Amino acid sequence: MNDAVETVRRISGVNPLKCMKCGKCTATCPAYDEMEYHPHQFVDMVANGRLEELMGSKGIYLCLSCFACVERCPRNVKPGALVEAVRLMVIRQQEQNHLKPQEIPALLEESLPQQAITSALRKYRR
Amino acid sequence: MQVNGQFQPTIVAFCCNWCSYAGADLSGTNRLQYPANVKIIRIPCSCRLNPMFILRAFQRGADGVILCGCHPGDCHYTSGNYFARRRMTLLFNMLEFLGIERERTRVEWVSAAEGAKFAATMNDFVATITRLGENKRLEDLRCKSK
Amino acid sequence: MKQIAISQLGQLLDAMAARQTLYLPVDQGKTAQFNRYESGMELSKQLNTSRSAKDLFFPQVEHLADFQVEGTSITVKPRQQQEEDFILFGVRACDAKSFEILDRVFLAEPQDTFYAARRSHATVVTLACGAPEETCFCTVFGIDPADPAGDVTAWLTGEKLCMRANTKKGEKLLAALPLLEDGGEQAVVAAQAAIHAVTDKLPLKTLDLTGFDGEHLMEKFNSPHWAQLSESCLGCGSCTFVCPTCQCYDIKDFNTGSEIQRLRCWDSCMYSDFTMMAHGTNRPTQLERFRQRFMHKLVYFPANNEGIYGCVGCGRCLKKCPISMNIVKVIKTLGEGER
Amino acid sequence: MQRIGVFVCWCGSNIAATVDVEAVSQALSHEAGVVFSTNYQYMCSQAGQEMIQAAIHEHRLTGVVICSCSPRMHENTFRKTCERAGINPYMVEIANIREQCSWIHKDKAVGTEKAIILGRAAIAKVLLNAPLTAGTSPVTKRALVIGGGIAGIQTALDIADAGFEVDIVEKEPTIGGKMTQIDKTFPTLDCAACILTPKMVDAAQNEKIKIYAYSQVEAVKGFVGNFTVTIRRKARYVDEEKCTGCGLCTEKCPQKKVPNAFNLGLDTRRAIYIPFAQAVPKIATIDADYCTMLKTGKCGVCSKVCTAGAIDYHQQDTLIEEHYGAIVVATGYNPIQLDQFDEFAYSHSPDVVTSLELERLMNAAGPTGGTLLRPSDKTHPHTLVFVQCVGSRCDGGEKGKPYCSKICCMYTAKHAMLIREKYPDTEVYVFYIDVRTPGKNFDEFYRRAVEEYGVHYIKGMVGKVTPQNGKLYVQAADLLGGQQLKIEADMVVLAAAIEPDKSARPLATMLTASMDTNDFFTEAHPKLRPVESPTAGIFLSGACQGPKDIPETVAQAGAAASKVIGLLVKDHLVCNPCVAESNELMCNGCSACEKVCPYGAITYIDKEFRGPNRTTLLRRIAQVNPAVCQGCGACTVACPSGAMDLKGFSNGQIMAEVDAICR
Amino acid sequence: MQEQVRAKAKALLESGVCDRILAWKTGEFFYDVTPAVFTSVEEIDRDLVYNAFCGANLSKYLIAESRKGGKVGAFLKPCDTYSFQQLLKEHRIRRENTYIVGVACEGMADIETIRAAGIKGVTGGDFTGETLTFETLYGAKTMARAEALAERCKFCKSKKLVIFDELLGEQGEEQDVGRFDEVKRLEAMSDEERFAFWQQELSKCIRCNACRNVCPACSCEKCVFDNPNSGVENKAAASSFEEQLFHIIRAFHVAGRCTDCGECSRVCPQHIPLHLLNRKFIKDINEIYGPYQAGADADTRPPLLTYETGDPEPRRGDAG
Repeated sequence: MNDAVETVRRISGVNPLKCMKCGKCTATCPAYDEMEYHPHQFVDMVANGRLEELMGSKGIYLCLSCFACVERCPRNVKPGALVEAVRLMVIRQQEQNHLKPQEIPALLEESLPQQAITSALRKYRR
Repeated sequence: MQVNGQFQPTIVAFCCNWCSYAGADLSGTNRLQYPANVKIIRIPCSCRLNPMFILRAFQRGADGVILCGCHPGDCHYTSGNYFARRRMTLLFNMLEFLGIERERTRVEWVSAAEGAKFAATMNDFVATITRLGENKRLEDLRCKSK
Repeated sequence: MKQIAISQLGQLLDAMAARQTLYLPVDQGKTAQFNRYESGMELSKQLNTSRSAKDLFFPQVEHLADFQVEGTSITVKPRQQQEEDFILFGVRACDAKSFEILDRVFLAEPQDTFYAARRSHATVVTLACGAPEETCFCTVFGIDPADPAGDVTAWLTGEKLCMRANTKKGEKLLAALPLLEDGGEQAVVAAQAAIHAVTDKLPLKTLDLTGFDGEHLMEKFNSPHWAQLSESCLGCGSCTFVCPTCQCYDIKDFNTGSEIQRLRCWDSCMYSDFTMMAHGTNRPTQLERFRQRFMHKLVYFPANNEGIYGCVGCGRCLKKCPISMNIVKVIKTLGEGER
Repeated sequence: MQRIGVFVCWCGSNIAATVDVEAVSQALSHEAGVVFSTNYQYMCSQAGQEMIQAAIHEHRLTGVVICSCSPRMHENTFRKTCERAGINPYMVEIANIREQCSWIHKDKAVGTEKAIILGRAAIAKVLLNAPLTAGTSPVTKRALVIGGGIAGIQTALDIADAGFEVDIVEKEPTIGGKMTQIDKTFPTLDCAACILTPKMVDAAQNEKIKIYAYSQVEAVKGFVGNFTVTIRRKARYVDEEKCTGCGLCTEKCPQKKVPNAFNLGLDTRRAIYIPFAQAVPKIATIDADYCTMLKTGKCGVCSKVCTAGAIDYHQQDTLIEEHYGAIVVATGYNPIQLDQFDEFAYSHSPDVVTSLELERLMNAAGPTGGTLLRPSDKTHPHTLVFVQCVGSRCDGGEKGKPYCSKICCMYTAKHAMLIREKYPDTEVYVFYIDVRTPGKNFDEFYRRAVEEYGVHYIKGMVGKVTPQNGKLYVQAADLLGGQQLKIEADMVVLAAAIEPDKSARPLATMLTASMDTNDFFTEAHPKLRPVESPTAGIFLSGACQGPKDIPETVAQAGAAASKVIGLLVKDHLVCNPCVAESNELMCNGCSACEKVCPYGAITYIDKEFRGPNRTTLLRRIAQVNPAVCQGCGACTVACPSGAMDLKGFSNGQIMAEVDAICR
Repeated sequence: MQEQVRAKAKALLESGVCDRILAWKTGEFFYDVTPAVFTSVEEIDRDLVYNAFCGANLSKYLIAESRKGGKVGAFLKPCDTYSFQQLLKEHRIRRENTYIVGVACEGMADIETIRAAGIKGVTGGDFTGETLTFETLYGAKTMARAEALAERCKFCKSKKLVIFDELLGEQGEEQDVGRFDEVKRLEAMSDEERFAFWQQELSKCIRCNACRNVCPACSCEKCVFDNPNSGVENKAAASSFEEQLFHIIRAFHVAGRCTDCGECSRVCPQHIPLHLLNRKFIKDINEIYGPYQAGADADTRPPLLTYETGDPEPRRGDAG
């Protein structure tokens, strides 16, 4: 699991150990009520390697990425960036069953907007 | 110097007693690592550094020479580092004029509180000199025949 | 007598260099210097090299020995001496004569082995002067610039380079150069006549050395003119270091960190620290130093060497002195025919 | 011939863990000049020092090399050790194999090799050392205290008490500093003015103390024992000799709309003012930025009402020069600017105040006469929220300070307690990250606030404060309760971080005293010399060295005073013998060295020399005053002939070190 | 001009203003002029010259001459006056014992340049006018004075006499004729090229010390290179490093003090362009710390003996 923590740290550029547990992120979070884990807990969980719980949490998709926590954090810990990184981790985990470019045409529908097709190609191209 | 076929530069760091030598001590106290290639010579002030010492170091086999002193304005003797700055500016330009790589000489201001900066500076300087290779242009071959 | 077309000079030099290391005057910047020959180098057309040919036998720095200090014991390791034969090409008459003077110093007992080794391994090829200049006064010392000494004498006669062996070494060298063909006697005679036509006009040919001998030593030494002659002397060593006959040196030790190297370096009696001793120097002002240099060349040396002067009239010091004070002005001022 | 002894210290495992000390002492024993080499667990211990002394006697050592910790740590220790054993203390060199070797290298082979090289360099240097004897310089028996807050006052009183003259320079019109603005003091809750003003009066009345209020240090020259300080006495436009402090002018001045700095702008004062009733010296001052007379030439009311005739609109700044033996820095602190903390709405609502502003709002002499009223509508607040650590403990960047401001936890507990006591109908919330209460009776004080006064201490931070409809909506986290709180508050009090006074940085430059990255003055040793600057003769008192509460400040002020007294009782100081020296035989008399000397230590004389052939020569030569020279070495490089050299750091010694390192 | 100089020299002696006159003395071939002290009108009439070969800078002689007692009159060319003033600034000359006659200068000829142009065997001639005429072993030759000028005179920084008691001829002006062009050319080269250039040049050095001994700035009572205790003393360069060391340290020691009189390059028997080292320092000083001309005045602090708090940092090689 340490590897995963290391990956989150690398993706986010954040050292969760800098957190002094003041809770200003949580105090400032507009999505507080919706999220299962609150920003300060989130940081603590990353620091303690509790990534599986986080990756399984719906909360990571409820974060608005408003970055208020990032802005307010006195220690430059950037909880929002950690949430983002955990989301990315989930996406990477899904790599095994991701789409291959050649599979995409069959999935296309007339009604799909052009942008979606382009972004799908960008996203799933390896 | 070549050690096991790998170039190991010899670096002489002249550090003023009041800021940079204390900064170097602090980087030790904080257990911040930098390569052993760096050997420090304590001088009272950066203005004590005579260009002859720099040339002497190159003659005797140094691959890089760095002068560390108090930040401008912080000199223990008020003005020493300002004089040192002028002297080194002109000397380094002259060495470059003679075709000697500018990277081999450097001045860095390191305060007594900047242990981390000292270590980072030394890491960077050693990396620069390692990349640059052995000092060939200001060497005295007599001092290299061992 | 042998000869070869000038156009083939390069091939001849290549052939010589193929046999032995070859040194010859080449242009380096504005000046000519004796350099180790590499194919393609051209023989300098200048009358004289900036430094003299003595460098090849008595280099400015001679590495004599090494010392190793281990605890309290010292080991001395002598340095290797010259072991290979070499050719010194293009030496002018004055420089060739200077070897004779240096030999009297370095080959006298106790012999200087470093110098002796170089002398014995060298084949000297001299070259007659094409166009002597106003500073030349070798004729005053009985030197004929049209017929220099050496193991081989050479002349440039317009179209040809003519060569004559004077010694066994010289014969051996010429014999080993199949490029050479016989002949050239006539051209050499003509060339010599042309040179003499110039030497007859040389302004310094009448320099009068009367009175410069051991008998007049004290008179010359005590001359009141030294003060005025030496007053503008800078005390540099340029005259000494371009001089083909100056032979003073100092011993210097250099600690490399792993050993101590003993070096013999040229020194100049014009220097304020020349022969500096614990008590100081015995020539405290530039007057004494200046006097020493010229007394040595013009009085002491001939007094001890059957009248041979320590000067060959090459004129380098005339050209090189920063303030144009030189041996000619000294001779004229101190001589019998002084103004 | 030198006989060198080498002593390699293990420093327990500090050195021995990454340096093979046995190999080092072995290798160094073969160096030229070395006759004895050994290693020991703790060279600086009694046993270690005795070992060195025994070796000096037994092996007739002439010089000693100690491979140990930094010379900044124990050079003096070992010099004294050797001096007691009969060799000159300057025949000792330290090879720094701890801070600059064992502590930075992990590989033992690497560390050992480097330690050997550093040892060699020290041996090469000591072989060229010469015995040095220190000279002496006289001490001016007068001290200067810069800053007239509680730190400066206490230091001055203590120095004066020992019988030495001392001057206080205070940039404000009155001494007293921040403490005059504080209402009550923790943990005893006694009134600040009641304990401070008597001290201010003591200082004013003490005949050994001279107060230069409304003055600033302009320039500092000289060195320990011999400082010359230029003081700028700013124009008050009031004759200090004549003003009786009656205050009539401050009532009659028609310019009423001047923000009152003493009350942090919470109310206004006149253009001519006395900061507060107990000001010392109690002399009026005209604020030139607001005075109509000074700005337009029309008015002159104060002059008309002044019966003493003290008003002088033409007064100019004056510069005076004084001589001191010691200087104490007591420049204090200020709360930081809160522009960077928009989330707390400090700039948007007058009801968001700093703790210092709250002090004024609660002070009987303050703008509200001691009744706690909201600045916006002067009503009684019912809900107060305190936010801790505003700008303290921040990481990186321009936003906030990385350090703990130390005093906030305690004064917030004090404020909360006082409010609850005086207004039991208020609810007080304190949002904290940690409550830090080390100090005598401190934690008890904090617990009383919680247990007896019912202050709500909530672990968590305030995320934002939104002013709306005369209320302050506070959104905060309750981390232990696991909820996000939304509190409707009447007032929010911010515990702003404190920072050194802005005047400290230029002062440090003048004094050549070093500062840390936060502009706090650096102490000579963080533990062992906490009230001295590394620059000799400069002492530190109060918050200029780091955040401090009043008891700590007073303690340090006393400590600084005792250090000053220790210096001033000496008639002479022993000088550093590592000073420049000119070889008169080589000196050209060109004046280059004089031009780079920061101390004016070099003078020239014409001296007759013996020339060649019994002549004499008159030559201009440089002479160094060893009492004035501080040994920087600037002159040695300016000197082209090399006539100027530095004892203890000579050209030869440094080049020998270079050779040994590069060998 | 020569007649004016002679007349002035004689007048100074005869009126008793000066006890002796420092000027230039003719030589064997008229171009080999030597600095000399004249004490009689007869000597002046016979030997004193002021022609295109009076390149020698007489200011340095005044260090010793001004201490001998009595008053010495000296003729100084514009560039010599800069050196003189710099020496005064460094307290090396006793001004009260000197009487300075500033003489205008049209630029001095260089015999090596003339020889290089093919005029060899010069035995005499007329060197006072715009065109120099030569008598040689190989016939009569002429050359324009402008072409025969020494390098330093082609790039003359100033024809202004900055200090004198009396003036002969017209006062001149400072001028900008691109004296740093050659330095710039070298600066534009790569490190490798510059290194090769200086290796080639400095390897010719024979350590005769002519450059040092003629240099008015190098007037140390004892030079570090002659002082066995200095750590850098040596008699001859035993390695290429020692060649570099001597010239770097010498240039550094005169940095900010060198007036760019060019004597070092004039006297070098090996024709090493030593003045370029000094000019490099002068150029850098001008560019980094503002224009400074050593010897131009008596008061300005030399650039290495002062500082500004806002001086730029030494440029870093790795650009970051």
